[in-house]
Amino acid sequence: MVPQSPVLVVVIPLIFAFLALLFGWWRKGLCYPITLVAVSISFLASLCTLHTVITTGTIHYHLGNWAPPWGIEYVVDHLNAFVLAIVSFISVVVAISSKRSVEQELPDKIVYFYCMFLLQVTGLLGIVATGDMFNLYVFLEIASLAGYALIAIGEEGAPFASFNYLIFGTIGACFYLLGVGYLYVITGSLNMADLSQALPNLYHSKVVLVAFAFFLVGVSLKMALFPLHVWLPDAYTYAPSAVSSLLAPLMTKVGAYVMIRLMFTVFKPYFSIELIPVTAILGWIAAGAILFGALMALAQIDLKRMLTYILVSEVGYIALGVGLANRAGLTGAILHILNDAFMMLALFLVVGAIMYRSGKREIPQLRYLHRKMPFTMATFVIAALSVIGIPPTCGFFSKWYLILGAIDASRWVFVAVLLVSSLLNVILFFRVIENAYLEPDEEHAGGGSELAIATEEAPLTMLMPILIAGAGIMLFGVLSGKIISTIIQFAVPQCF
Amino acid sequence: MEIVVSIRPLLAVLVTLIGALLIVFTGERHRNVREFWTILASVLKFAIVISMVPFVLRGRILEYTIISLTPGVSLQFRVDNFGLFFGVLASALWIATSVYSIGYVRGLNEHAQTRYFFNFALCLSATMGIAFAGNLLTLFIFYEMLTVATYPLVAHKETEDAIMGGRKYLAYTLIAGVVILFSIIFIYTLTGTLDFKPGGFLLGRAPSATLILLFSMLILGFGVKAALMPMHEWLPTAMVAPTPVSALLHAVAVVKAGVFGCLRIILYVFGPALLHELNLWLILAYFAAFTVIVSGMYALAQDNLKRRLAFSTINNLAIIVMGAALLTPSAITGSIFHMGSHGFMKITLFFVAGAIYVKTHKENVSELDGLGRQMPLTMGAFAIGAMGVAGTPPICGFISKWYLAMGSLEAKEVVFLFVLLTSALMDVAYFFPIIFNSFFKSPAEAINPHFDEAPLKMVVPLMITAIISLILGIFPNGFFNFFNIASMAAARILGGM
Amino acid sequence: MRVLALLTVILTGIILLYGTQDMPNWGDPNSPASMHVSPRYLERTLEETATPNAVTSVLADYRGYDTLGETTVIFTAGVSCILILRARRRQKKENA
Amino acid sequence: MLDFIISKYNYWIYIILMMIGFYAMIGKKNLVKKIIGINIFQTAIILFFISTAAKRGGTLPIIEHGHGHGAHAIEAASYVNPLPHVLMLTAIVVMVSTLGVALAIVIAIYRRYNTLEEDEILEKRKWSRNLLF
Repeated sequence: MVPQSPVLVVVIPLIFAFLALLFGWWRKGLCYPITLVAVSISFLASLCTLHTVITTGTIHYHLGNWAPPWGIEYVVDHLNAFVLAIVSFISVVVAISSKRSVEQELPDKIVYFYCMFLLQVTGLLGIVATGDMFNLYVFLEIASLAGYALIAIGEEGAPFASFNYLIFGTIGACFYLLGVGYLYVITGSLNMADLSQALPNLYHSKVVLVAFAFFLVGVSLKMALFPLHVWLPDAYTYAPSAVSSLLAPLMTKVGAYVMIRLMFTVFKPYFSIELIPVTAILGWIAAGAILFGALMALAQIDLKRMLTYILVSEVGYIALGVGLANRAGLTGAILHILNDAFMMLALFLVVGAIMYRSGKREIPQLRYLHRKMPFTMATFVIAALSVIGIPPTCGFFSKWYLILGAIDASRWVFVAVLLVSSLLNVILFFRVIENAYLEPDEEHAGGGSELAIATEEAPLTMLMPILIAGAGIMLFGVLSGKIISTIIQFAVPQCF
Repeated sequence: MEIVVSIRPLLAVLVTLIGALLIVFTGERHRNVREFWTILASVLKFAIVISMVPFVLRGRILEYTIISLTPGVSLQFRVDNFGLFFGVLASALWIATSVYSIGYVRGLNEHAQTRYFFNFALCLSATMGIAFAGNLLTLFIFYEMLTVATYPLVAHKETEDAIMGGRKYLAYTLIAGVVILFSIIFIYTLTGTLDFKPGGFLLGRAPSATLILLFSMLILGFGVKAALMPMHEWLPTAMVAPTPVSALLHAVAVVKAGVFGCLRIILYVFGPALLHELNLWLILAYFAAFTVIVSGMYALAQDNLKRRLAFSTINNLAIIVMGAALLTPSAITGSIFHMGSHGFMKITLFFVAGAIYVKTHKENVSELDGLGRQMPLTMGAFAIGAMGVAGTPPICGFISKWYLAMGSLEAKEVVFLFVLLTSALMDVAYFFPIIFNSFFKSPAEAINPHFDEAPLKMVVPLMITAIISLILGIFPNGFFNFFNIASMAAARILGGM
Repeated sequence: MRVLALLTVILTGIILLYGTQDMPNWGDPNSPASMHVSPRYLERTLEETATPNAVTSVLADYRGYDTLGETTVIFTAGVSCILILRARRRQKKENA
Repeated sequence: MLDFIISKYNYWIYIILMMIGFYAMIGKKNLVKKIIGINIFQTAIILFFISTAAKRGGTLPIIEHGHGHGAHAIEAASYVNPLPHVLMLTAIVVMVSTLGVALAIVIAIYRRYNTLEEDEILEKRKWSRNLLF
């Protein structure tokens, strides 16, 4: 299994997607365990891959045994292995928690839901694992199509939100494909490694410049980078809980991964930083995203919608780290891929659990929630503190590296943006926490007598993932130094 | 300097953390078990902290590195004499506070007691972390934890006022946190290290303009929790919190953590040499002196007892910072010692305020006439605490003020001597009427002229803290070599010059 | 809105056209695309895959994995349509 | 300039087609027109790729005398480039799939709002929101 692990990560969920459908027609109840088995195997394979990468370095896996520029290869280095592990692990967690919410929200679509869920995971993993530009496009489309469908089956307003997403997503994918075409015309290759060798001679060609621009716009659309985020809030708000807790942590992060891969592997940092001032522009856009996302989140009453805007702002952090274009900044960006994935996972799972239990998600409706769902809310607080950037949660450490990078680059405005956004997040989250934890005074003015409010914690299959996510947030905070020294420092391009 | 690797500092932090978890899982149903955890954790913590005293007195440093956070900076505990001083102070006062808390919340039948004790324990863990932190990042991590853990305590009553107080507290401290974070990262980019070093490590590492900027940002940042004016506003507002919380805020954890941070910055990051070179010490001392005078005047104008105490706290904290800013051996010794002595005295005063509230539901100074007859023990303790704060011998406040006064003479800045004397006069002016009225005026109608004390769980702690402040005044080393630890810290800092 | 859309479209077109300046002419047999990877497909398709049709050999062999992806895309689309449309019908029945 | 246009007319054609499609995607209010726009856009991309495969004088990439005629040198220049064709086969499939999913979503939208005009849908959604809250 070990030498095949890079491809198994992707192919296992694909095969099990077919199986889920077949067995689902026979027995509906089999879909859930099949999905769990699939994502778990995939996660194990990704761990295996990660381990191999850490011990022996980059893995080149030739699909069909055709040598690279002719055939397709999977190239797994520290960066992909890291992202693969994140994606597959989060899929496992979401898969566990999906059981009850799917039964509640989509009772007659369980079979197709799980099939689609696995296809979605396949798509995301395929994007990350591949070393071929066109193969990336194909898997991007698998992930996107599955995403459109999964979002469309949400509540009122979901189909329209999904349609908007489809339009923007297709524009993004088409732009990406145009970029691939332009690079192909001028180099004759589709392989990333091959391209990165061929391109330096062509850096002054207008074709390369245009291709790069189209890549960036296309990927920004996919990762919902401000101001191309317009599709995201609606889509993730109306999607079924299980879907938004899968897509919110992963889709944007995978987009961010593709951006880093394109900017620093396919193109060399020399091109992205010095030849054209892309990183500088990206930095400013990201700063805009951070502030815009946080401000828009302030205007929301709906908790889930607020989180989607926070997601927009979080994407800004990653882009800012890339835009800083120095070692600390990129370390922060890559670390934030992990951290933000877990933060968003925790937050969306919590909202899902609240929705499952009470059907409510407007902030003023959250009263007494800390007594009804103590563990869920405790995790919410941890995730909130992490988004704010309170140590020792993981969010603090990505902020630490980002600010470090900004100071290194002497970009004082970005430092200010990062710091101010922390404070905006304080307002955002303590508004929720006040509502959920503190109670109107008249009800205990008499002093003491506890209101009889029964605990109705989320069911175990939903609570466990929430706690895992919360534990992850704390753990990755403390272990961030270790993660950086074993994985991320090799994932950052060596020239920094 | 001998360094001993020891897990004790980590244990001191963990014991309350585990205690906090046990408290949550025990919950409301088994109140006594829950309270048992609190007491057990506090006693254990105190024992662990005390067990480190002999090492430090022999001039050793206990160190424990948990994990590397970023190149050059680890999550690391280093117990030096200054940190240990704070650790002993906080853990000793916590025992008193937890016993008192139990009496208080049960006496008032407070709501959400589990949350209350949980956050209390969390606060103490964070405080211990701050005390033993070996570098700025570790200190900052626990500092922010403390901020967050205190918020539910401040907003505990959940009234409109309490929620506003909580918001204000968060706003002030988190903005400060952001400022501190920026400065820390800046220092890290300049030097690549954040480890505390007696006498500072920034000398000659950056242009003086940068250093001045960093220093002012750090002092402003830590000054928020230390309630230096004009960043003090949150503290009187936070008085809506239950009294043990106020005691914790004022005497044990929060403001002391701010002062501790300030002192770490002044003495262990920048250091006397650098501050002399940049002439920052004098500016800081004037800045603190301004707070000393103004807060004293504010205190005179307050009728609410807790608010008056709050301004008195602001006054004393500024005195501590001022002493440290003078950078002479006596001033630093006095300043560090005053952290401790003020802690014991002020906690006594707050306990008294709480006891009065539980017994009579009175909060204002003007309503306390004749209370000394009903609650002689309580008011007696109040008299000791108040006189100590004013600097009357033989109470510990006298020792610290004596050294501070000597320090200002050593620094050849007589102005600060006058500031100290003025503040002592003001202390007398706002405390003496309370003592006088409660003992010698005829009781107001609502007050029972016969002996009727607050619950034992409250009276005993406040008696003990009052007695300790008395002992410290007579034998400054009577409480685990308190004075020696302080003077050793001062010597180390100035020796490192 | 329409003006904005039109401007975006024209801008995109202009950028794309700008890029084509450095592209090979139409039908240029020496364009990089024809020189780098593709000759091997033509020259060795017979010996390596025993298929005279180079398109087939690339589709099903050299880049067979893309084709797996392609079929997966179709599969995804099929299941998507069922997923989106199926239950609605049932709901209508319930409503009716 | 004229020379530039003539020698690269394939690009001009695809770009014009792309612009039409792109405009329909973002400028039109009718959802089905948007979908048609997607198709035109993707067709343009397909044209672009295919046109890059062309070689003057090249023929179909099917090797002549393929079977059993022994080894003889194969001139790559005499066959058009097969790779873009392969890629576009995949892209066509992707395009069809997108079309299918898009139409399914449009059907779902139509069932909810009984219209396919974007502004009317937005109007109805606003209305239903007011009704709810």
